[in-house]
Amino acid sequence: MTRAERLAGLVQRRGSIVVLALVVLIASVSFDAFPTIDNAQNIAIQSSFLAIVALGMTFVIISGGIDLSVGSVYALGGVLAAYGIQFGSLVGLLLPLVVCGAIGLLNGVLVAYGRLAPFIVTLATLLGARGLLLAITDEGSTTRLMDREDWLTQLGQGTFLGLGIPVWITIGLFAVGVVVLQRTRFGHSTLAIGGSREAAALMGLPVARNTMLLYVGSGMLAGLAGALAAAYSASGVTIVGEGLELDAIAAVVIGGTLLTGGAGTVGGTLAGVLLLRVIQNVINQVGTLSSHYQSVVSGAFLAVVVAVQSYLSRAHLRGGKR
Amino acid sequence: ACTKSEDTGGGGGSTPGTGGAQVAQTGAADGPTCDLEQYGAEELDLSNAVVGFSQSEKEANPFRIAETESIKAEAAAVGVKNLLTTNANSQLNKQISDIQDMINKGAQALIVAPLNSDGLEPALDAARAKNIPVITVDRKLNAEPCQDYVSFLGSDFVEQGKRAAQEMAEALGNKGKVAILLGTSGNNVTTDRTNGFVDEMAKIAPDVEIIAQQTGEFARDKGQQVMEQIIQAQPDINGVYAENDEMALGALVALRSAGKVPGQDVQVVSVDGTRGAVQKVVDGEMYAVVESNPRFGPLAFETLQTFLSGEPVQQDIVISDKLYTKENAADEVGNAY
Amino acid sequence: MEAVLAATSIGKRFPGVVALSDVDLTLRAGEVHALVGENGAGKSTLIKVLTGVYTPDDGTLEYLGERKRFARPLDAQAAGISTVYQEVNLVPLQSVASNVFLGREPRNRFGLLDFRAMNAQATQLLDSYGIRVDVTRPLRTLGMGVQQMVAVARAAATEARVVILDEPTSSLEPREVDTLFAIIERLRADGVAVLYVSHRLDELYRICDRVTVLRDGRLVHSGAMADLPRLKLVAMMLGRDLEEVQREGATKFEGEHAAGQAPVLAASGLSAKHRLDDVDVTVRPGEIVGLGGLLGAGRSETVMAIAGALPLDSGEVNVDGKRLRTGSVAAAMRAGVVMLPEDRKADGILPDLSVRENIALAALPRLSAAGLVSRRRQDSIVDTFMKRLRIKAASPDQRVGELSGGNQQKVLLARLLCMQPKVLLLDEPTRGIDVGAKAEVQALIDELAKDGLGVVLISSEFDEVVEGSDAIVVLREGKVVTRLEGDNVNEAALLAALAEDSRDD
Amino acid sequence: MTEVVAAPRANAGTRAWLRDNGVYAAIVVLVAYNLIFTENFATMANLSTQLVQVAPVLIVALGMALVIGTEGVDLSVGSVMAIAAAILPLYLGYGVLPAVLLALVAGGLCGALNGTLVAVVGIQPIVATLALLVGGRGLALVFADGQMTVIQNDSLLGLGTGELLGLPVIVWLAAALAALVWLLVRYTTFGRQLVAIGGNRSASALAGLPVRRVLMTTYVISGVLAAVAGIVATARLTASDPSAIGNLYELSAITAVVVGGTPLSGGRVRILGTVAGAVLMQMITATLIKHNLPDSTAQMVQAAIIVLAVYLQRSRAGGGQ
Ligand SMILES: Nc1ncnc2c1ncn2[C@@H]1O[C@H](COP(=O)(O)OP(=O)(O)OP(=O)(O)O)[C@@H](O)[C@H]1O
Ligand SMILES: Nc1ncnc2c1ncn2[C@@H]1O[C@H](COP(=O)(O)OP(=O)(O)OP(=O)(O)O)[C@@H](O)[C@H]1O
Ligand SMILES: [Mg+2]
Ligand SMILES: [Mg+2]
Repeated sequence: MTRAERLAGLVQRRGSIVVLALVVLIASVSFDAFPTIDNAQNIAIQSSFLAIVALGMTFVIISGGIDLSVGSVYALGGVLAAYGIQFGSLVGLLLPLVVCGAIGLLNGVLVAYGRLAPFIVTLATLLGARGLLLAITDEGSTTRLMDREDWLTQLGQGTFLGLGIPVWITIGLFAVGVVVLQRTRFGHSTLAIGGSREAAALMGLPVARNTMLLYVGSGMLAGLAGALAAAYSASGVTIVGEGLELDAIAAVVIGGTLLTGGAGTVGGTLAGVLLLRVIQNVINQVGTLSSHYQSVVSGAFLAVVVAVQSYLSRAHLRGGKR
Repeated sequence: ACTKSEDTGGGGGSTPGTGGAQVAQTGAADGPTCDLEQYGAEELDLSNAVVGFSQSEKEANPFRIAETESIKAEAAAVGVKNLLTTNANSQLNKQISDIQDMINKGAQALIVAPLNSDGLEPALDAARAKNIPVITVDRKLNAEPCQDYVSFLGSDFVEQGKRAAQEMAEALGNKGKVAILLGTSGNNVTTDRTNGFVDEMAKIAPDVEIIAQQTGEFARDKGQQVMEQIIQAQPDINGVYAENDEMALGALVALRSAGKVPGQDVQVVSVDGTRGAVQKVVDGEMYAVVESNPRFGPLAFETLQTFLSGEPVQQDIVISDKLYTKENAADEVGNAY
Repeated sequence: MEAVLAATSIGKRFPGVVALSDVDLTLRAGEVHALVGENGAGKSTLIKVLTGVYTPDDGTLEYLGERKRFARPLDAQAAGISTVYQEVNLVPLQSVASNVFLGREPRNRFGLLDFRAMNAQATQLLDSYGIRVDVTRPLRTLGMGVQQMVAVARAAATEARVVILDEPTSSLEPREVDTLFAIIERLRADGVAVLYVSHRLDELYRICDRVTVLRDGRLVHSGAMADLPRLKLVAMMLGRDLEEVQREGATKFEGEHAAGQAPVLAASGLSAKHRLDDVDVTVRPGEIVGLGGLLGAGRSETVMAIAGALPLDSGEVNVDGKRLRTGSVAAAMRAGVVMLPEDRKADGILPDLSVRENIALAALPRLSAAGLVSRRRQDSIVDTFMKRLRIKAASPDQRVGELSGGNQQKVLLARLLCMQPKVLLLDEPTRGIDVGAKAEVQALIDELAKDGLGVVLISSEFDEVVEGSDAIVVLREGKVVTRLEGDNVNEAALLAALAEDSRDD
Repeated sequence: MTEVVAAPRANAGTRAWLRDNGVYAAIVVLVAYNLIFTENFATMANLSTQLVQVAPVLIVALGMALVIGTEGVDLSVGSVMAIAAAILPLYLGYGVLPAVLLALVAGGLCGALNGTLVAVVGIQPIVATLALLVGGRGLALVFADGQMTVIQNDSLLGLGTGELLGLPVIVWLAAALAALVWLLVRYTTFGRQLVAIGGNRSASALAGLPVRRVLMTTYVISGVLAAVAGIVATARLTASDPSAIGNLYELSAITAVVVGGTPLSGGRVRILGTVAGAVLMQMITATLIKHNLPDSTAQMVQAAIIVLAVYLQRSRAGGGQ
């Protein structure tokens, strides 16, 4: 590889970070209230829940799949945490992980062994998980609260070194995510499966098991994010998570992961999440944009960022294609 | 992915033309109060302050449009230096960050239209940390008044459901089959308006049978579609209770295209008081509309100003709900939003 | 010698097709076993049944003396059967090293992947097989030949008892074939059983000990390679009489074509960064121009550039004296220049569409009026070419993905021919095609040239280039080394031209 | 070489049959269930209601089927419906025709934007169209100033309520569009090229197909059809409601297409299946409402039926992705 190719590759993989840096720079110059410690702390905690969901999504997308159920699973995770905490904090933490993991397992089995298209499978579980949530909350009318003193609640609300504990959890999970994707056979196989599922199978990789585990992981991470968010707001709110899957997908793609699978980075996803959140923060900094224009601006921004990403990544690919 | 609109609010006296400001329910004025000392905030002159308004849903239905407009207009009238507005687009997490962002941007007082009664705790904590007064409008928070927030302005949704039930019972002569078009699942407003209606109906007119409860998601097209299905399955239906005007208007279209004459064959009652629905009462197609007045601006700023100048304010300012019926609709339609 | 793997009475049916019926196969330790047969005879299917890709409908499998049934390729691999399936089957986005070690990457003491070790081992391994590549490069940036060698290296590197190679040489040069055979010799010496599939008969006689011949999914012969004369083998594969086969020669090219005067294709100064450097190619009507070169010499790039599939930095392409807009496949096609891509699977067939649609694809606009496809014209043209190229398919409605490799190739050729081209660019047209079909394709190319088409021919098989071409342009590293013409078109001259550049290595 | 198996094994036969006809079978089962257990089901009025309600989803799904055939997806359809709905009342003053035309043009422009992002810029369809899903509804609300407008125009209302030969005009319109798209896919160069591009884009490009133009056209068609659906929905609602019209239609349309047997991996388009898929999903919704099931149960039942329908139709090669 020539140096130019390497550089192009670097920019492609780090494109989202470059864009993020740019946006942050412009925002800092334009708005006094933007480059403050408080604001940074806010952005960090507000990004953390989406980031955890997007982490699972990154792996699923790298494997060539997609998980649309995460929004509902996230909501379900929160409700379950608030429900389970009455039987003890540990139950409150484990219940969402187990149930959401089970939904992920269902997705995984249907996709990996049933050979069904992930888009439609997870679209179905998006409905199913929401239905389950409504069923256990009396059609959504019961909101269970979480005791503020409980350590599980503190997992959402507490701070450490000025940053919310969910932020630290997110950082930890992403660190693990980086290692798993880059430095383990599991991650390596995931990349291979996304690159060519058929080839991976013929090369003797445990394609089905690996794929299934990815969906389990995605379900559990979404459930965990929901549980943390519930702890953060000390209540298992039933109306959260709608459209979260699209935010997560957008973050992953902005982060430079190919939706067709086979290539992507965990760090890029984090940058993608931060980008989405910074945009929202900037819109609030303006403070007077009507809600209609807010959507228009976010949509346009999404298109621009992804177009820039795609341009950078194609420059990279052009360097090498036979 | 997309969000549903829903509306809530409190009704009150109104003046002609663009409609009137809200009036607090008389008799509620002797409830617990809150003042600066109790809450732990500083005196402040609103004209020269930065005030933040956090809207919960897109301004894409009459209630939200009127609510935001009313706040903006009053802020200008009071001479607020800078009014920050945000919209959570029906996402709870966004509302939390919106409020945090506004605090961070220097908001000195906040008016919040909560998306949900629970779950805003982190945002309230952030305000608490800086002793910023928070007035909540249209939906009551499950939190400690005068501690987590100053006071609440709004109406009683359970009461709205009850009054709708009373109207329906009257319209049907205490006997008949009624379908309920529910709001969005999981929404407090849906729950309260349903419970109020169902409980009251069981009490005052046990012979009124509730034969269907299906969600129309507070949207007109969904209301229409669901109504079309119900009416096929249950052609002998006598009444429709819609939990907002939009669904009621959709249901009217469905009823008419199924060959029913609304107002004669089927009685329709809804909650809201948008101009379109009140007009239908005038036209005799709807039996009654329980009003919800979204014009929180004057009352909210008045409460805020009173509080910030050091005087006590009521913790719960429940607004008196108006009712549009045959008798008054024609006169009042100009006041509807 | 002990039997390592024994399959008995294997049967496999696909909807509408009996791919295998009552086939036996025994592999012994330390032998190289040839599996031959026409395209579609069932060779690849048999391999897939043996290794757990497909479940057999009938029959049993004994491996190391035990009844076994592999449910997945993974199980077969874990049990010690390593396979290179037909068509390069690796992960294109991953690095070369990753591809070699996927699933058994070296790990450090924390259980994490050790990339340094992996890259070093991969480099060393490939080096020992004579392949010098930067192992950190994504695989897809390499030519097909290198990819195929990587696949072989991957299979041979495991501690396997059985190594199965399904047409490993289809993209290899003679030099690479030698390397491969050295690897196979090593495996044989280590007591590994090797199952070897190839349509190149010379190779079989060079390396194989025993042979199994399939025809139409049935076993027709199994025995020692040396006991089976070449002609008999061909006769058995094709199911024809010995005499009939005897009458036909080695390749079906008849050499020397009466070439026209003015070139139909004149490409000059073709340059693309890192890949092509000032390449000139001219072809006269009725002339077959071969492109010679070793792996990565830029032959594929040259034809891609001419066909408009590779953006050029500079250079021009003239057809019948008219300058062509470069970088546009459609423009080249309109001018009558069509290309048969090297990678049939990725760039050629539409596996889920029918034979009919695949053939008519490029010609659709001319088979339709006002945007409506004329089924009648489509059928007639498809019918013509299916007959002319003797495409074996259940019906024109069969999915192309279900056809054997050779027939897929013919479908692609048919697609090009319906365009009534002036210039045919053929990148490895006979790769993976059985002797019978190969002869047919070669004869066809000859015939097309006689009809006045200009042909550019790329082939990894030197005799094919030499016998088929009227002139050979020899490339090295994207540059023209020399152009052989007339009496100079012979294997010795070609080898000399190539040897010249290998000395620079 | 190949031998046609005379009688495929019964088991394989049933499965193959279900794979191709699973949706139709499911519809039959559901109809049978309703005939027995649902009151007032077998009436003309009910038939008409179901068909009218499915019409806008179907119209959107037709475009979606084409896009999915190219191995893409169009998430923006719901927002495009809203844009069309928002534009109508703005120009109704000049007459129905100009207003409808402008709404269609707006739909086409949205499609062109998607097409440009996908075919020219090279963004992956799901994200390219996500941008318009987010931004489009905002735009619709900007056009309409957030307001719902009651439609007074008689010709437009006639589209919503009129009948022809005993069936609503909307149903005829949807049927005609379905037939048109079916012909388009089956008998036109464009349709065949579309399928080819979805099957193998690189091969199609090398075969000289106008890949960009085909992709662009496909997204434009999807946008225009979404606009048609927006107009139809508006006419039926007798009001232009840019905040609600088309909400979540993208998911309904994708579901209809996939349940109807068109693989998300592209290269194959089943229009008849799409019609059946849309009808099936409509029947499910109707059944659930008519039996007054709570939302929770309704959603879980829908999820189960979607999985079942797709499971029955999974392709033999099992191209899971
Ligand atoms: N997945 C499949 N579905 C249906 N038919 C198939 C499938 N795979 C192979 N076939 C059919 O089975 C027969 C045997 O094909 P196979 O690929 O084994 O031939 P082969 O001997 O390897 O040919 P080649 O030399 O061209 O590679 C052919 O008729 C082919 O069309
Ligand atoms: N041995 C090798 N080492 C490194 N790179 C190689 C090697 N062989 C091929 N390549 C790469 O592959 C690229 C394309 O090769 P390509 O396949 O086009 O050449 P070719 O002459 O057509 O050979 P063939 O088609 O027989 O493989 C070259 O640009 C080169 O970078
Ligand atoms: Mg084969
Ligand atoms: Mg080549």
